[in-house]
Amino acid sequence: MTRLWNDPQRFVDEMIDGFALANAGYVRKVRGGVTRSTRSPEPGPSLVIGGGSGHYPAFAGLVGPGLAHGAAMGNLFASPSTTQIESVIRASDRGDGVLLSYGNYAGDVLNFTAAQEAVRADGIDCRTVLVTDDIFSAPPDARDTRRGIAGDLTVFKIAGAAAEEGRSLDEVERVARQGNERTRSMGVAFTGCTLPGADEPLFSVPEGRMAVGLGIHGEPGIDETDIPTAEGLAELFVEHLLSPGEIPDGVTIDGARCVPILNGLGSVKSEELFVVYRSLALLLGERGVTLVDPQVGEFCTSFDMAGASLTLLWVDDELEGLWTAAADTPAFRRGS
Amino acid sequence: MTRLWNDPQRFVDEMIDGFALANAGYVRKVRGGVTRSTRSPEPGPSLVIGGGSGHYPAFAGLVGPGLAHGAAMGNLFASPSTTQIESVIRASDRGDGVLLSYGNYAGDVLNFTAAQEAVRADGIDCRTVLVTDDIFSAPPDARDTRRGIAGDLTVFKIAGAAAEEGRSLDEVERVARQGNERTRSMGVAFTGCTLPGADEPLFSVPEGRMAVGLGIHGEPGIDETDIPTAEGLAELFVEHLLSPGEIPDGVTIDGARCVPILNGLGSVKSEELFVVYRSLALLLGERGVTLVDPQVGEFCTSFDMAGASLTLLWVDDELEGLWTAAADTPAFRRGS
Amino acid sequence: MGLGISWVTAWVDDTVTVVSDNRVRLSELDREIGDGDHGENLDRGFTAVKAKFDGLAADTSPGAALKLVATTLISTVGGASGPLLGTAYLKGAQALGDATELDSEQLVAFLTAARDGVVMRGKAEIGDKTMIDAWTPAVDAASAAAAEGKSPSAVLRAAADAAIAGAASTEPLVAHKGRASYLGERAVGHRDPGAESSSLILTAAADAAEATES
Amino acid sequence: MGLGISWVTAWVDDTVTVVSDNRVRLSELDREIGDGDHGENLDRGFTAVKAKFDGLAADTSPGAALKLVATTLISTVGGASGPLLGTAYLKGAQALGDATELDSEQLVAFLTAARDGVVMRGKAEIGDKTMIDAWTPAVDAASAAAAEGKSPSAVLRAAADAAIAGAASTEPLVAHKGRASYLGERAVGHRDPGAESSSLILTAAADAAEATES
Ligand SMILES: Nc1ncnc2c1ncn2[C@@H]1O[C@H](COP(=O)(O)OP(=O)(O)O)[C@@H](O)[C@H]1O
Ligand SMILES: Nc1ncnc2c1ncn2[C@@H]1O[C@H](COP(=O)(O)OP(=O)(O)O)[C@@H](O)[C@H]1O
Ligand SMILES: [Mg+2]
Ligand SMILES: [Mg+2]
Ligand SMILES: [Mg+2]
Ligand SMILES: [Mg+2]
Repeated sequence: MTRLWNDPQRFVDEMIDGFALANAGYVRKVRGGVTRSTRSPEPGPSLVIGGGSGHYPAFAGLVGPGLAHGAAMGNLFASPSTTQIESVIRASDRGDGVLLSYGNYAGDVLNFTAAQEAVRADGIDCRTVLVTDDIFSAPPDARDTRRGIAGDLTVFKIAGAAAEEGRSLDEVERVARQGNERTRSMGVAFTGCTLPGADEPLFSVPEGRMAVGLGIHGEPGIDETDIPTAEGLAELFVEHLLSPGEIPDGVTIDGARCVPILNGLGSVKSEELFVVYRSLALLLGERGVTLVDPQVGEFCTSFDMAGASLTLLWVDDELEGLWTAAADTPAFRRGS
Repeated sequence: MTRLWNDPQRFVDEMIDGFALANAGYVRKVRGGVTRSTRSPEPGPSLVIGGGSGHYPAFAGLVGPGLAHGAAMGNLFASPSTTQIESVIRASDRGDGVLLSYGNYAGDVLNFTAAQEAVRADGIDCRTVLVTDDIFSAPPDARDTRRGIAGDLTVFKIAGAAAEEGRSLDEVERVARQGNERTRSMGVAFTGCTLPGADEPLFSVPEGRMAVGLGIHGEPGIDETDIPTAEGLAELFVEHLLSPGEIPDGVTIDGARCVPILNGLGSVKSEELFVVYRSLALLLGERGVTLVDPQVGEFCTSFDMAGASLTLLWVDDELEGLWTAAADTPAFRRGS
Repeated sequence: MGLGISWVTAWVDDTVTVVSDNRVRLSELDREIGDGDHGENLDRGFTAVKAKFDGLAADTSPGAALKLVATTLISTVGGASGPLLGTAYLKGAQALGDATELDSEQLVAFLTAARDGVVMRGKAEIGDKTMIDAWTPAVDAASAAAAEGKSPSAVLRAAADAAIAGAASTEPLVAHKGRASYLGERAVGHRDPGAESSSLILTAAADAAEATES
Repeated sequence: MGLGISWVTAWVDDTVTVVSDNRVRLSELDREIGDGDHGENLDRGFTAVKAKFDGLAADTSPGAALKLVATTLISTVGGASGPLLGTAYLKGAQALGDATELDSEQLVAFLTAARDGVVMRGKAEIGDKTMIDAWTPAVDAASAAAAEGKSPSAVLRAAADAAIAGAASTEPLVAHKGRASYLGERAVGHRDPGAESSSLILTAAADAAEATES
């Protein structure tokens, strides 16, 4: 439940103000979102990400050296408008083209595509790599219609690192696409979340039950079960994410290297995630998977929804290097 | 509400296992908690922190270069036992003495003091700086009896940075004490939290009401009001933390430099915190305070309690330098 | 007896009211098979349109006024419905050129171009459980009515009634576009919120035309 | 007719039972003016003590057995009650030396040393609303009973009854030590959980003595 706001209508504007004030070293507010506060002197392609608000640290928390150049910030759980995206693209462009990357949702696709068309008309080389990691949103043979959830982070990080290295837009686009090819996620939830000023949660799960495969905007889950133990949840994640149809081309489970991202959606706390992670590490280890640089925490939330997701990024040498490269943003920092 | 666990009795053990597995680059599990996984080659004093579990990233998330050397991890909301603390001290000692720092709670004081006596008997120079930042837990003239809440972070960070610089134990102790002198916090909450396997929350706040001045273990608040707007909460924080009795010796509000830490206790999300921060920045700016390196997020939680606290660290040049020095831990990272 | 700028402003006023009155219900429909914000999205958009219209010059052409609706929706709504409806108004407005009085044929051209704009952006077909299931029957009914020589307001009423039936027709469907498409069979039995809101908007158009004509 | 190792083991057994039976109630008391874990803290500690006692040699001295209680509590409980009760058992055990049968005077010495250990660690005075409000009356009553020549079990019963009254006496008090001290007047009307648990533990000592003697 959201409690702290002044006027629900002004919530997102005031949130962006506060975010930009608290992170003035990283970001600068522009119409429709934020861009980096410091422009790097070298030219190169820019990475613009974005989507609805309410998923912090996605998207604005990921703007900074080694990651995104700008983030378009929509209303709560609503895609930014075409005009907002266009404005962020223009503010982030460094003259060598722009890669747009965001989760595959109808609203975002419509608005980002319209914005892309508008800036292309002005000669900006603007491309798109959609994130389609949520295995519960379509069968493997319709992978490109899947929606994007916490796997956003892997694609953004890979693209951002490549841009930071000074690679060309072609290259940044290629590795981002490869990152998305290699990323799979699934989520579960125990409660819905209530937006500022709303009387009711966006959806609800019966007490003691767990929705399986739900989206990060309160889109209903595909299935419902009793709440499992922490170990049971780890087994469920591994069973689905290691099912044959979900192993990317070129990957053999036994001997593979994989970055696990165990993501809390809002009210499931780190302590619980660590208990789940313990079982995950055991189960994946038993299958011969080497876990690289695990991430346990909040990376793509759904306000205060109680839930969790697991993302697996199956790395090759190139992707591992890009994933582990330095980054310095409000919410994602790592040394080189 | 906590949902993900296997056996409530094993919760903390499994949490520590998972935490250490996910952060093997940073920490090594020892009896009673964790220490850094890499010992720095140079000698120097060590900083050992700790307390009950359930406050992540306090305390284990703060172990790493530039911050703590070890963290004793008690049961949920219960001080670690004397034996556990002693074990972590011994594992973290580098031969030049140990500073213990933790929040002032009877159980922690008793156990840390007993452990301190035990290691001193073996010739380890072991000192203590208690954190006493919570202004609602005792009047200003009994400041040293106050309990410690999110202000832990400022004291730990300052002491850890001083130790990293290679300062002596005397010096590390002095700056830690100075950090605590200059730190004030207050907290509010909207709901209690429910520990793994418990049927009921530790405490509860009536719907639509806010407990003021409560502790981070579900200790009841001192006062209760209606839930204010985000701006109203910012005003409440500023009114209390800038009241004359709470301004540290040597500080004049107008012209002062201050690090604000707006901390979510668990279920209040970043978006809401940013809206509150916006008002805080305005209000403190109006009073002539220059805000340095603001922190908005989760630093000392209370499981999934819905609540927030504001900590102010009134810096001088030395403290500012120590606060902004580089650190690299599982949950607190910053470049130099 | 064509429809002029006073019809457009009356249509906008009626839309603002009907969207605000149905805000909760539309979000409720969206909660069942989407993300529960459709009412808020439209309400935000049309509130902004209303503010823009407050300063509208009395001699603005219908096409220019409808273009203002379009750009306002595009810049304020976000979500899928923003660019879709925005494009509908934009393409519809372009079809009107500088005309000051709209006859039945021009209204059919407006509705057709609007629907085509939604298809161009959203690629939905009839039966995909989207707002197209309201728009396409509306366009067909409007053409038929115009071919029969009906008045502008009667053409709009035919469109509105067909849109209402079209919105109802989405209930038994599985969705192939938008958020609901991730739900498979679970979407069956729920009405598409975008089709429902389009039927409300087109009904407002007919209501405004009848009020303006009389 | 002194009390030997069988009394100590019976006391531990009874304590395990009574702590487990009162776990929820003790945490409830702690929830009102503390952090709601006192029952769990003691239950964890005495469950560990029980496990250690399972392998205890039959010829262990009471002092050695009570020292095992102490070290187990210190290493497993945490919280304020761990080191306090642990120190109570530790100092009490030291006062017993190698004695195998404890007479009334030795029991008074045990209780006095235990209480002094709690004070040494916790610095609480009578009236501070802590377990000391149970322990100090218990020590006083035990000395008086021993001075009157009462049997070991009667001495322990006198201590237990005084501890029960002492625990009840904490209700009207403001707290000056422990978490409840942050509450000021809000602590008034609530019984101190540590005083309550100490009265239960001392009652278990008396029960065990009566059962052992008979
Ligand atoms: N590709 C599409 N073509 C036509 N209409 C669509 C398409 N995708 C979504 N819609 C319509 O948009 C409506 C949802 O709008 P809204 O809730 O405002 O946006 P969002 O789904 O981004 O939250 C759906 O009910 C549907 O009618
Ligand atoms: N300084 C002290 N001296 C004596 N007893 C104390 C002191 N501080 C706390 N206590 C006792 O400890 C009890 C609380 O124990 P417990 O709940 O297990 O630990 P914690 O307070 O750390 O959660 C209190 O009810 C009180 O009787
Ligand atoms: Mg939406
Ligand atoms: Mg406790
Ligand atoms: Mg929607
Ligand atoms: Mg307690």
